[in-house]
Amino acid sequence: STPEGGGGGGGGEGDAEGPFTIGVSNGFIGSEWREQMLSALETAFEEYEAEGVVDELVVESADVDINGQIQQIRNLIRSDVDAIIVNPNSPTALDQVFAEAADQGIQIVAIDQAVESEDVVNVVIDQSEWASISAQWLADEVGEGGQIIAVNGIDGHPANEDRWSGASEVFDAAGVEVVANDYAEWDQNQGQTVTRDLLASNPDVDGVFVQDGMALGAFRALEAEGALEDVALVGEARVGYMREWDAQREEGDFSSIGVPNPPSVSVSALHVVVRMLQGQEFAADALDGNNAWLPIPETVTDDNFDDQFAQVEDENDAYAVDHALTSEEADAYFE
Amino acid sequence: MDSPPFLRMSGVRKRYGGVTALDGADFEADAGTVHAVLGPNGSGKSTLLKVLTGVVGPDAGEVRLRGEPLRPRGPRDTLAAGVASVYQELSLVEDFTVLDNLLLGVEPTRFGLRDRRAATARALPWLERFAPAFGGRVPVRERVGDLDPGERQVVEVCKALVRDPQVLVLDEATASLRRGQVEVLFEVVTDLRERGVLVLFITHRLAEIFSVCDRATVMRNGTDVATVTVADTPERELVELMSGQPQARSSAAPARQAALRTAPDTAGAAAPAVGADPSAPPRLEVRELTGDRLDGVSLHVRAGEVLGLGGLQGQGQSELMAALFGSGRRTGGTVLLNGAPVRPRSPKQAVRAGFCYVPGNRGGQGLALGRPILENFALPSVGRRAALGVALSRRREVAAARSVAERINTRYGSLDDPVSTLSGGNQQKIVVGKWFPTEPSVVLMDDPAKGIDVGAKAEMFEVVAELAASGAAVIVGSSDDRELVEVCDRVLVMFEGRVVDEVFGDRLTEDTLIASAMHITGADVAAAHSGDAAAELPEPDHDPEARAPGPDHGPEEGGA
Amino acid sequence: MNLLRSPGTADLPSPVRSVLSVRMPTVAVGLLLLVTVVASAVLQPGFFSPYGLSASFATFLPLATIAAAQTIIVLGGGIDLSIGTVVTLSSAVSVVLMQGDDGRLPLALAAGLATGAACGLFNGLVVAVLRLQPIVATFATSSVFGGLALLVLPTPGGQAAPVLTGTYRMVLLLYVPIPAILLLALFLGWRLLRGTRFGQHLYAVGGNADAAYTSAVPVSAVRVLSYTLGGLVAALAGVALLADAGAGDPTLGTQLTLGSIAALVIGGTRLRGGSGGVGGALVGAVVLSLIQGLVFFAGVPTNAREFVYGCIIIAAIALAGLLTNRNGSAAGTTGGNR
Amino acid sequence: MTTTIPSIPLRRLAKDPVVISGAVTLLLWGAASLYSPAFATWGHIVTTLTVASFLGVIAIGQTLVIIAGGEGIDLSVGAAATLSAIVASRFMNGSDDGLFFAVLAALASACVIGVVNAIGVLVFRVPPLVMTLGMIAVVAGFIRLYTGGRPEGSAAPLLNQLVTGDTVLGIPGVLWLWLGLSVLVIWLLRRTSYGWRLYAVGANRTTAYLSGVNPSAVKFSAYVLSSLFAGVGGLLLLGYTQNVYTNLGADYMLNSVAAAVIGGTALVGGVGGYLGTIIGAILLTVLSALLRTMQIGGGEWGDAPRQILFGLVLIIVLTAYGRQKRLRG
Ligand SMILES: Nc1ncnc2c1ncn2[C@@H]1O[C@H](COP(=O)(O)OP(=O)(O)OP(=O)(O)O)[C@@H](O)[C@H]1O
Ligand SMILES: Nc1ncnc2c1ncn2[C@@H]1O[C@H](COP(=O)(O)OP(=O)(O)OP(=O)(O)O)[C@@H](O)[C@H]1O
Ligand SMILES: [Mg+2]
Ligand SMILES: [Mg+2]
Repeated sequence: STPEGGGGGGGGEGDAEGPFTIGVSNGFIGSEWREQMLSALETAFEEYEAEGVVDELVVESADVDINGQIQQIRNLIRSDVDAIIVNPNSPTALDQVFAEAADQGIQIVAIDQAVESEDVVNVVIDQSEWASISAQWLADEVGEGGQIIAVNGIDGHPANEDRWSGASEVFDAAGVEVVANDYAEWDQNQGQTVTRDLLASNPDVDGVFVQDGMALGAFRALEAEGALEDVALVGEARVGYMREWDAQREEGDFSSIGVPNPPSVSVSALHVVVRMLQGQEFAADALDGNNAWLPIPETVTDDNFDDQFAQVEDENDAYAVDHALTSEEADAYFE
Repeated sequence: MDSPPFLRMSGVRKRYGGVTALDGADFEADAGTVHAVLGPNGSGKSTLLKVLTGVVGPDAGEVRLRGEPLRPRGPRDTLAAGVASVYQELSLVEDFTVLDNLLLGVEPTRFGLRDRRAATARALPWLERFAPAFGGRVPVRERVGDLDPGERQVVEVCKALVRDPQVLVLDEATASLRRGQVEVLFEVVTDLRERGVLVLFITHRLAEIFSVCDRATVMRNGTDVATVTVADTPERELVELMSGQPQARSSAAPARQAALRTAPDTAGAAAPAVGADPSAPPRLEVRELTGDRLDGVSLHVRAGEVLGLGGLQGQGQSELMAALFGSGRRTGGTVLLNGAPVRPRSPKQAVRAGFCYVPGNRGGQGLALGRPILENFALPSVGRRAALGVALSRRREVAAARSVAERINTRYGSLDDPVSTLSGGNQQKIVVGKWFPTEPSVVLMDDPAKGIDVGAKAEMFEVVAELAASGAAVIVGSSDDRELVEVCDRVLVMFEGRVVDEVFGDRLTEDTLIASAMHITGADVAAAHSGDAAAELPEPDHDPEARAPGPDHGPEEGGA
Repeated sequence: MNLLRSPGTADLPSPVRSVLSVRMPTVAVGLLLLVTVVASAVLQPGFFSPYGLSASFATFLPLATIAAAQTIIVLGGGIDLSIGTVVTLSSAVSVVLMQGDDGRLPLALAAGLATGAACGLFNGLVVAVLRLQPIVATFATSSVFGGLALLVLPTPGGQAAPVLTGTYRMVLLLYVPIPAILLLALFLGWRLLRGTRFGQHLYAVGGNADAAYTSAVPVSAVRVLSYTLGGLVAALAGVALLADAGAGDPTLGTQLTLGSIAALVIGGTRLRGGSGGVGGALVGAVVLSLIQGLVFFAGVPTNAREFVYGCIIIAAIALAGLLTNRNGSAAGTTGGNR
Repeated sequence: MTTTIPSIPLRRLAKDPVVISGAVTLLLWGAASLYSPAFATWGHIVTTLTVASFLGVIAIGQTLVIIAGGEGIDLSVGAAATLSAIVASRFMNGSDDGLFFAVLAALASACVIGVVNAIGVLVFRVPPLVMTLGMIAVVAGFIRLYTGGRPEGSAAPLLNQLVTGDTVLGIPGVLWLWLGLSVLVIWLLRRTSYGWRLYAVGANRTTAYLSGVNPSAVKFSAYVLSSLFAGVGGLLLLGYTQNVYTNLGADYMLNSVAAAVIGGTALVGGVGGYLGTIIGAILLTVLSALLRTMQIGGGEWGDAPRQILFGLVLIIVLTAYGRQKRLRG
């Protein structure tokens, strides 16, 4: 037999009144993006708490592997949470524990990284589309027949695969040649080294495609080679990079792009999951499979740079340009 | 008559890098004999027998056993051919019980699982046979790491015997055995001989050869120089064969002994410190020292005097030195150096105070084997020559090492070679010589000549004499009474952590020392060994009862 | 041929004696287990409920299994930094062949286990035949196996067979989860192995390889076999992870290496080899998992959890060390040249 | 070397780890230059060495700890580097004013890690591998507490200038610094009483103890120096990346061990030296740069071929000499 409910069971489905307990499982803490994700969530949670809708936010956040995240989620299940917001370490390998949670009547929302489990609603941006925006910009910059190098995240990582497939499609369609592609594990330092090595062996490239978290490293590598003006660089919507961008704009002919990957998906997810707990049904067209797509926020471009930069100038370097659904926008996902 | 010899090794060669360990050695031995292999340190004895047991792969040469060629790829093959060995370096697993060690590699199994009952049945008879060597115990389930060195050596022997060998190799198997243990071993060896087993026996103790061996092969410089029948060969001839030189006199430190013999009899007053000024105050004085295995030791040594520590092995001699040097436990008592109390809590402090210590275990405690000769020489005194205590000048270090090396006649290739490339005797000289630059006022030496050949021993003792001559008080412990007689001015006999006798002057002979040591253990044993010598022994000069450690010695921790 | 036999009574073990000779590491790890279980029962809601037990053991098993694998290798005097990637690679091979189909399960499992054993064999050959220092050699092979895992399973995916995941979550007799039975089976399997000649030789090689060699123990073969067995058991951990996770992922298991080492040290196995046991490592893994849960359930603030966890682990290991190492060698006088 | 060395036999030279890994490094570099001529350019050589210098500096302490023996190893060097960079960046906060104090605070915080490691290893007898592994969790946890997960501040311009800017002869300051530290460390190991004692303790702790050396003090200093140099490495990394993140030093944990071992320092202790480690650090850097340049990874097979080749080449390099003794003599 498979254990059902048991002593440590979840809130149960009939309990649509609240206040609800929300669990959070975050399996990676090496990045500031994740911290921003969590702190934004905490702020939003306090508002709901003030309204009496929710009562407790139980956060599990540590550097763990898949096995560790399975344990995190089991801990949350046993803490009697009503819903779990998870930033998953794998799109597939948490399926079983999600099923366990669903068996206990717990609502689950995945953010940042979509998962396949049918017990989960993914509240995410489309990573493939996200990457294709900057890829398109780069393709336009270098033109047909242009040569670029790519600095990606971790090979085999789902987000990396989604993004790179989106970007590759754009490059293929635009006739841009990817002369070298390598992985720098979303680590700025490695990004700098990888870019430098790839540039050395491909001195004639026209552009650099780089995923977020490493753009500043790529920037420094280009800067060291004195190639900032000749080589187009995909940037990122983070304050550290934007400061450099800003400085370069004043000096001369530098152009870049930053597509925000908002850490506040967590907040959007909170809006969604609270409504799910309150028993609201998704609107007919809100779900694509089990994905509730979030809009990709306004891209930072040369044209709107000053505006965008002014809003975040006072944040620290690691701050990512952010965006979350408002309550009203969230309501639109439901009937 | 023309049947091939039971064991024949011919033209065996082995080189280690630049060192030639074996240079075309030949060797023959018959079943049912006890065959000694003799030779100075580094002459290739161990290597030759390791070739036989398959532990060392020879560069050239052939081994035939029962006329059949033996080409082992390792000890597994030779064991199958009936060759078992006790190696010079112990080959026991410390975490295993005695039983597990005895059957290691030959465990009996039943249904694929180890069969403990069969194992016990196989090992027990041997352990029982050797029970006297374990002080009457049969330590089947004791952890080998908990046994003392002599007992471990006996376990080694049992381990070889459990394998029912046709050829038994004993490489210095007696070096760390007590007298009683050696006797048990020799009884077994005699039994084995009668059963047609060939026993190959390496030792540096000539007396043992005469008591148990039939034949002897002498090696020098990696080759065999002669094979003789022991009964027909006087000791002196054996020594000549080994050293390659005609022997003027029996052996070492003749100068000191001569001095001793001609010294006027001081009529039993204070100890006649020959090398020292008898009226001088003692350099080192120990009062009522207690600690591990030490039960109230008092003694004094003058500058220039060589004091021996005799008695059976393991009666606290090593512990006494360790306690003085700050590396052993010391729970009570006083130590005065030049009249002032000292209490080093670590060797570092002891060295500062003017002590130095030559441990008994050269490789394990005396040398950093992988490091260059130069660094080994320099280690205790390296800070003294350094500018600001830190910066070294290579030239100064080399000069210091050279001057010591010359003084004690050490032979080496380059000071930058690892010390492990030296022969045992030369290694031992470094263990002693490295202390010279610290100008020690007290020299503690624990069995400084263990495993050292006759020639190196003589040189070693000259070094001891020289240290004393330069004004140090020297304390020497040794398991070999002959050594003590040759090198010491005065010998204290220890038993169960106390000094029970003091021997000097004309009484300082091997016989007296043996008798004195035995007297304590039991008159019957003593009588068997030294006739009526026991009867003439003086009363021990300390009453053991009065030496019991009183509660006034608080349990203080010293050392590490 | 025991002509020299003399009569006498054997000094055979009595039950009393074997109880008294329980080793200190066993006491230490037993104590830790007791403390963590009691604390968990107090602090964790429903720790002893059927779901609580099944969830706990499902979490313990993968780490415990890989700790067992690492212990086999460490006992023989080696160490395997690639063991996490062996888990990854073998589970990747399994899941790719499984394709969520029960019928293919036997084949897929066999292939997964064979992969683990092959990786172990490769490690063993590198360490025993090429005689490279294990710590660096397996650092290098971990890169190789990780690369191979990426080739086999370039992106996360692949379903585990439903039978596998279903069985893994089953609870017998209301309170006995299948993973607990597997844990017990693992321990019994170890005891069986320990009883064989190989089991004995493993300890001898780890304790004193030279002594083992001169005693006619096939040292290189034992080393190779210890790595191969370690690889095989690591593959079992891969299967357990797959059963627990339900699907494959090319990073499944990579972080388990360091946890496995911590678990076996807590369990009283000496990193130098030759002393310890798989039983202790299993308990060590359970203790590690429990502590992780405890830090959460004790209400330690999120940001402080990792710090507290790290401190507790070090304290636990220091405790184990104090109880075990102290009665052994005193610093200055023994040990030395190895 | 002041005395003349008697002509060292070629055979011995051919077995010297430093010589072998040096030769392999040159070989790899040659291969890389053939494949992509840019590799041979001065600028690229300098930047490659710059990248190697971080590993090289962090591996200084690793080398000392391994030489000191007793299964010595320090896996917490990455954590120490990260902590140092995070502390420094917070105190510098992008300006040169607080530079001195920031450096001091950073190095002091790194040293604390070394002290704790040493206490664990020497007093509580925790195996070094596990102790320093546990320290990673503790330090990471501490960083999280200290920064709330978001480290603040950025590198002082002066520091950045030191690492990336040309100073003398077109060579960035960081390389001069590495050179200086190398000379210092090699001198420390070869020509100071401390160095000789360190080797003696590593080769045979008991002998050293009975020769009047305090092995615990020597080992203690090795762990503290290890963290200190890791801290220096962290500062240099900070100068390179200019801002910090919590995984900054993670990569250096095992690579620093590999660099030392490739350079001939043996994990049994008492053997090796820093010259080998320098070459090991350069070799590892050149190897990954080569594989990257040749686009062994990154093609349709993704990163897999690069990882596989990296491991295999490492095994081959180690096989050339980094082997343990035979069982059979
Ligand atoms: N593993 C080795 N590596 C290098 N040299 C060795 C090795 N083993 C032996 N030698 C050298 O070979 C020579 C012969 O050594 P061996 O051990 O056979 O001497 P021995 O006659 O047994 O001496 P002892 O009486 O001191 O035991 C010595 O010079 C020794 O230094
Ligand atoms: N699966 C398990 N569940 C609970 N306790 C266990 C388990 N496995 C082992 N233990 C306990 O852990 C401790 C250590 O076991 P281990 O196998 O290391 O024994 P051991 O000391 O190796 O014995 P031996 O040396 O005879 O092989 C023992 O107290 C054992 O009872
Ligand atoms: Mg010998
Ligand atoms: Mg066991």
